[in-house]
Amino acid sequence: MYKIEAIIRPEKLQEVKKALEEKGFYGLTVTEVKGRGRQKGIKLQWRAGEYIIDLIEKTKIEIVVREEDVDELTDCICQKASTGKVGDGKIFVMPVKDAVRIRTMERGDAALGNGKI
Amino acid sequence: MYKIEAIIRPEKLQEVKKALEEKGFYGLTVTEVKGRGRQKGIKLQWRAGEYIIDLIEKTKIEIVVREEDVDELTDCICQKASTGKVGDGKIFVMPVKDAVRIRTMERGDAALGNGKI
Amino acid sequence: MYKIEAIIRPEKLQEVKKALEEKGFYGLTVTEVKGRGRQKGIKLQWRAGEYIIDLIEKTKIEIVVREEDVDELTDCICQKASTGKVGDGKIFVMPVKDAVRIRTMERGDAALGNGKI
Amino acid sequence: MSDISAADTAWVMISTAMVMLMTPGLALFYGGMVRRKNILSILAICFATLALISVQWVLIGYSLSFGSDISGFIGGLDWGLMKGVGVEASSYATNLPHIVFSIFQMMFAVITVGIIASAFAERAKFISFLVFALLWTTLVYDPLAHWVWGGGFLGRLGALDFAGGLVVHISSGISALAVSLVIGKRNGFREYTFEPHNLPMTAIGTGLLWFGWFGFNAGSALSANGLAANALLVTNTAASTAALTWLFTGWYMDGKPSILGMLSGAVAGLVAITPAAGYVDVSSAIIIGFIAGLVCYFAVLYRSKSNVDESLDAFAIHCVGGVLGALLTGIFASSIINPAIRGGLISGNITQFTAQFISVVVVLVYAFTVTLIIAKIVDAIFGLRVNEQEEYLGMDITQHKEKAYA
Amino acid sequence: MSDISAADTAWVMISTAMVMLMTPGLALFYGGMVRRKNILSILAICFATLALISVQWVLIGYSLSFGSDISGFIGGLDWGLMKGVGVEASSYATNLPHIVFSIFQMMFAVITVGIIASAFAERAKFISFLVFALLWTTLVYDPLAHWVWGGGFLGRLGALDFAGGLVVHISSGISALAVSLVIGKRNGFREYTFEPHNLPMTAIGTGLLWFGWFGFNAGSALSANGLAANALLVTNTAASTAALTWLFTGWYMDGKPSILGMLSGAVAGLVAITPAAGYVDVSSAIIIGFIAGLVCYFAVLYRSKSNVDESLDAFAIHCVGGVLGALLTGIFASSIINPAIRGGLISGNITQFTAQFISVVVVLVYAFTVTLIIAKIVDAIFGLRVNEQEEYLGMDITQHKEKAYA
Amino acid sequence: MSDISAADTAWVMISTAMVMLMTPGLALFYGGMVRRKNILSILAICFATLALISVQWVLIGYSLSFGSDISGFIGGLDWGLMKGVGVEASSYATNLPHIVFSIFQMMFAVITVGIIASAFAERAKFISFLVFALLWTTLVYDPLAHWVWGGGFLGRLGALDFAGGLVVHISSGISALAVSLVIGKRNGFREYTFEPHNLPMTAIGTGLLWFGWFGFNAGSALSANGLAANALLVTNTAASTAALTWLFTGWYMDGKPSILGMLSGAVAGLVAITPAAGYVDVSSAIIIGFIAGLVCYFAVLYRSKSNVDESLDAFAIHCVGGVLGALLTGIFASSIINPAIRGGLISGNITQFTAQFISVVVVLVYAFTVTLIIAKIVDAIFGLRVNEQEEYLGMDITQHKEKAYA
Ligand SMILES: Nc1ncnc2c1ncn2[C@@H]1O[C@H](COP(=O)(O)OP(=O)(O)O)[C@@H](O)[C@H]1O
Ligand SMILES: Nc1ncnc2c1ncn2[C@@H]1O[C@H](COP(=O)(O)OP(=O)(O)O)[C@@H](O)[C@H]1O
Ligand SMILES: Nc1ncnc2c1ncn2[C@@H]1O[C@H](COP(=O)(O)OP(=O)(O)O)[C@@H](O)[C@H]1O
Repeated sequence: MYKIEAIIRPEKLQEVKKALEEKGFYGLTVTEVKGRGRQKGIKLQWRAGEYIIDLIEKTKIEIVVREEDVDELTDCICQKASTGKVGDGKIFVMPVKDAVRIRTMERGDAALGNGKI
Repeated sequence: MYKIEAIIRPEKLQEVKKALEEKGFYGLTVTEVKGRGRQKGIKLQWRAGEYIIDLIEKTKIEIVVREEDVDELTDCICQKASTGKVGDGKIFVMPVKDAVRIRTMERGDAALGNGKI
Repeated sequence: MYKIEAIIRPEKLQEVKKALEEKGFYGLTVTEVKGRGRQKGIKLQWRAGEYIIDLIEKTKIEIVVREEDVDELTDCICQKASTGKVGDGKIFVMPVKDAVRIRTMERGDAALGNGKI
Repeated sequence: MSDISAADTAWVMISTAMVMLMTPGLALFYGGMVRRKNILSILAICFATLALISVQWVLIGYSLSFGSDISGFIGGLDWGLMKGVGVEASSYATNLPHIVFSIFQMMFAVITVGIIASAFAERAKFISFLVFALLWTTLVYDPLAHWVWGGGFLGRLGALDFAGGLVVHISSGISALAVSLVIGKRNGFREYTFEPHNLPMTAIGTGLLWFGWFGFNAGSALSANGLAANALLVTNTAASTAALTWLFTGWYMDGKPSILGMLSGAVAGLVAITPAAGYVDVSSAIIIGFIAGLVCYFAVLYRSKSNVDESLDAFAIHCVGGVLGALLTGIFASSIINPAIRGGLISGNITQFTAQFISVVVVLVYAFTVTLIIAKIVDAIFGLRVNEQEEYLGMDITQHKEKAYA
Repeated sequence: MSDISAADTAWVMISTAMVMLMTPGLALFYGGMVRRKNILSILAICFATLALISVQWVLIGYSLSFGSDISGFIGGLDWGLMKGVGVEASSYATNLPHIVFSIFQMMFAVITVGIIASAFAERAKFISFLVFALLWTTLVYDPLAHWVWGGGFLGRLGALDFAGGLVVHISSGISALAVSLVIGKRNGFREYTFEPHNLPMTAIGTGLLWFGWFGFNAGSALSANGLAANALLVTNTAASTAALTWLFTGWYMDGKPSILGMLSGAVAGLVAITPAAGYVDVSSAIIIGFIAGLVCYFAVLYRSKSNVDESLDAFAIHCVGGVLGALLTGIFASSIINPAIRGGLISGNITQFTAQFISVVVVLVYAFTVTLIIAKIVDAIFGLRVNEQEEYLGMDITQHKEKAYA
Repeated sequence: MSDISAADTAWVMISTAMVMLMTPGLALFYGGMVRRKNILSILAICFATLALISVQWVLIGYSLSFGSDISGFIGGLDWGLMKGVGVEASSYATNLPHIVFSIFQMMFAVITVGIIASAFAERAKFISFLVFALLWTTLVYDPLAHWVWGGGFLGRLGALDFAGGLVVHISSGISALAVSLVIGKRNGFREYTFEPHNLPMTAIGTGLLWFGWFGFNAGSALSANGLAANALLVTNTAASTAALTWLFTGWYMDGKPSILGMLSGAVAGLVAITPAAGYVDVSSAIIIGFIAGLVCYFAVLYRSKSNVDESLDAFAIHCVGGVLGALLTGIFASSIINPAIRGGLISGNITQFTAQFISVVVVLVYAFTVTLIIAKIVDAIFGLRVNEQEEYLGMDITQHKEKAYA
């Protein structure tokens, strides 16, 4: 099992989600994050001083899938989330040892509820 | 070392936290997330268009523990976080190579401050 | 590749970010989290009952880097994020199998855009 | 238009606007206390109340409340659709264009329904609330307003209710209790805590309520005179005293001074001084504020430990505070402040106290009973409550397909 | 100072304050609907409008609008810097200190520019907005105010515009459309949805607007009398009716009752009753509110399906609502409500309707054309719009170097 | 009651309500600038001020300030608990019920303490603030109000202070500085930035302040007349000019137009025009606004680079703005605007300027010294400040056991 962690533009979330759904991948977790990549920072000012904003709002999607689904999914996400401009984001793939469905205590692939299972 | 990543119902957080505490697991990190699982989506409408809400608010708990504590903890979380209804959530277990306590720069199990150490 | 997950004090974020930048590590993702460590909880009260607050606001920084950069980075973060008091936080290091730059679909180290590459 | 005073007209028009603002204020006051997923539905309920009761009032409500008396129980429909309600003065206020009196009263009908709305928080079907609101204002508010202010039997009995302790607060508070009994507890009640999602919103709401209440109470003098000024002073004094009393009581009991407590205390004081504002002096206002702050604190404490999920404590604050105010008016009313009356217990006039007591009981019984019936009927026909899944997802999405915060 | 009435002075001063509060109210109303990254820029635009137009008004605006008439088209500069505008009454209101009339009118100029501001939402350069606002108020608002209220040709034609259907709402609504055509669509328009970031903020804004509108419409009677009272009543009635109409129409069409819909409906009703408030009775107000709620609902629906990104629907609500109101005034105006007029179509006076119709067309054409020209010129010189990268990052950071929420 | 004017009564009552609303407005203005973990404590401090000072005022404050003069320094206690303060007029305003004058003044006492509250932001013990507030209002505010307005020596000297430049703004601003010196810097000051947690909240607060300030300044005419109208006009003009001045100055200095700057500028303008509102014309208001915007901008800049953590800049805005206003009144005051005075420097009356200057110095010295002593005493007995751990966790949790946002 692997966890796919995709950091994308917030406005691309709907599209990515829909594409995943169509491929049968319902289960996912979404977090609002901020990220810094290739962009330069922007200085912000307020009455008592100044600070630098180089963190842009991004959306993180986490999907745990079986090993064999990883490539299909990363491709799918790349395709949907890409605009071709700096700031499109990154995907990271991480090993997962086990998954548990809390409701039923099922373990392993059966717990994922994702993909062709 | 493993990281236990549990995605649970927000209203179960207090209970789970308390149970972990009683077992001696104080250290944990909590993130507000949104998730999609088995539920169907809901269409939302506003003046300038419509969008689909299929993301329900969830709470993610991350706990890094020694390998030998993993099973005890996942069982404990399952028990406390379960209502038996769709939406109870998932637990993922991921390998962790190392841990560092920033204050002291201790490394490894000693840095966790969790479990029977 | 490894993911460095550092949970630090929010007010240390600027400093840490700046230090990373100076070392050439631009890419990072930031999440607002809450955490419990060694501190005791605080009971909160409102008109219809009471609840316990033991979760303090923290900031999570995630940086994916090549294996050879891990030690340099964890040291750097420890140094900048530390105040010497309880609550300084933790760093966890996790294996990452692969990285993809969404815009270009580059994979592996080249996708990181971090460190001496 | 001989006796019409432009100054009084200006004062009551601005008071009308201020009382109007109380309903959005109430929406914020309540809205801050609900969970994030239900905030829009509270706002929707309150704004819909403003729109709906405004229309009901011009169609029939004003006439039912203040139209020509029918055996002391209800007004006739002669003023339906505001027919005959024009720029000439009415017998209710010979110094004001009739329209001014009627629209000032309208805002009281609106806010009263707004207070009950809290009992529907976080679990009611929107449609059912609308039907309930329409029935309630027609069958409970309009008669009560008539009984006390419109020439009905409680007024004739001599009941004093300056700005609506009986008509507004007791009636809405006890009705909120009745509704909460029919609609039932929220899922998870006493299992896990419901954290208020935005207390600063509750604070803004309290600020607007306090502001509007000056129009509510001092406007009820229907004239820009010393009586109005006294009402303004005692209103502010009772609110302040009650806020401090609740603050310190809670501090003593819980160990910490709660801002939600202080805000609740202010509202409790405002409620309790409402029936008394035109009859008591500033020392009495301090006593009334003190008692209201103390008693309502314990009423809320008791309610929150009970098994009744009257979620935003309209009963414990508005009904309990209103009862206190109505009875204390019977004690502290003074003919020095208001020469038109004979005074209360303290002036040796036991009749006044009896009149107050009887009125309180009558309003409690009538409002509770009729509300229970209305709620049961609406429940039977429309279902008062959403299903468990909808309640879990929240009213905003399931009732309104909207999300409060992106 | 013989005829000056202290009561009327008090009433119009407080009305002034209430209309002033509408601009912050508008800022919140709009602010809740934009994305989180652009909220400060909307607030900045609205507060800057308040400051800028206030200064323009005392310098030249008042004089251009209400100064000595120059061939029916514009006022002279004799009252520049408020010279000669003092505590004595003016011919515009013999019962008020001249200052009071002028500052009451000032707030109308302010809010009008505030309404157009919405067309700049989420993509305009701040500097360009400021320049535009200054030109617009001078070249569009001031002439229009003069034509209708300041002794100009539309007023002489007999056009009725009690509180600003023509001068405020049509002019700003149609201008917002013109601006949106020049400034162009937001990036991502119709590609992904723009969720309103804080609907409770929009609700607070609506509450303040509703409150302020009482000063806007009832204050426009310039006297604390029955006419003001009638304006208050019909304003509240039309707002309520329109809110309910939109709520139920949307409910029927979309399947769910939207709170944003209800709030928009309230504003639509308030807009439509604005020109009529001093001329129609409560039954007409219900009809006007109903039509406004219904038509503006479909106007917004149609606009949102069109390719025009008039982002916050100032056109569909203020222009459409204003046109409805102006024409319906020509139908429902009644000499019973206002003896100073002859009445509308329904009283058999077709001239009134014609006057209304002509005025509507004149205002539409003039405002649209001149706005288009101003917008093009500002665009050519300063660039109306930020670049794509800045739009992506949001106005708050890129235009103001500030972040709304930490 | 022969001379009492209903119109003036209405005007001052509504002004009272508007000034009352300024304290919640101030709470929001400040609340938006603090960190998320401390927002409730700011709200708690401001609402507690409203409650506490209201009660102090009716008990002794009014009498100390306006009661029978004791050698020019303080009022007697004859009006304690409002004894003798009734519906008849007082010598302070023969056109108003005495109660109206006293409650209007009450709201000034409240807001003044609210301004100082900002110096306690994010680090004070709640109990210590309450004790401080009670001592301060009794030992600083009440005497100063007496000196200037209550028949005391500064009034007799001829000092002009229309609505409270000396009594309200200088006194509170300089006292905030004194408090901040005693209480010390927040942890992390100049180490890391404190981002304002909710600037839209600050904007709402500014809107309410601006609105309320019309009551503050125009209400201070104590009559609905041309003088009030002039005050309204110059207030709005100075606020607008100062907002623009600060906006553009900051734009020039920092490269970007800051909305917080514009809002701060508006407040600075409102402060500076406060003492002058009843004495200057609109051109002078523009100059006063311009100077206030410019000077207060640099005062804030300087303060923020200094080592003094006067966290929300009550000193740099209220004290500096108040001093400017008081002195500029001595320059621009005009007997054309207010026939009751002889005019300022510009009318060739150097005495007026001297009187202003002396008053400023007296108020600065007195308020600073006494506040320092009070703060030290409260610090010694209760400890002004929470411990480091508590400060880190935030006031909301540690002082009030409450969380602002769920
Ligand atoms: N090495 C990294 N570790 C963690 N997150 C990263 C890393 N590099 C980029 N990110 C995340 O990805 C987002 C997009 O990165 P960016 O460099 O702008 O994309 P691109 O490489 O397509 O130009 C960043 O905002 C950040 O959240
Ligand atoms: N494959 C997955 N990868 C990541 N997160 C998931 C996955 N499946 C489920 N989740 C998370 O778990 C939550 C609960 O899932 P759900 O399917 O409703 O639970 P259950 O399996 O008990 O019915 C989701 O809201 C989502 O956040
Ligand atoms: N075992 C753990 N798993 C996950 N997060 C942890 C763990 N231990 C600590 N944390 C996170 O680190 C933060 C700081 O921990 P704390 O114990 O206060 O630091 P320190 O060890 O320096 O005293 C916590 O708030 C929590 O978010």
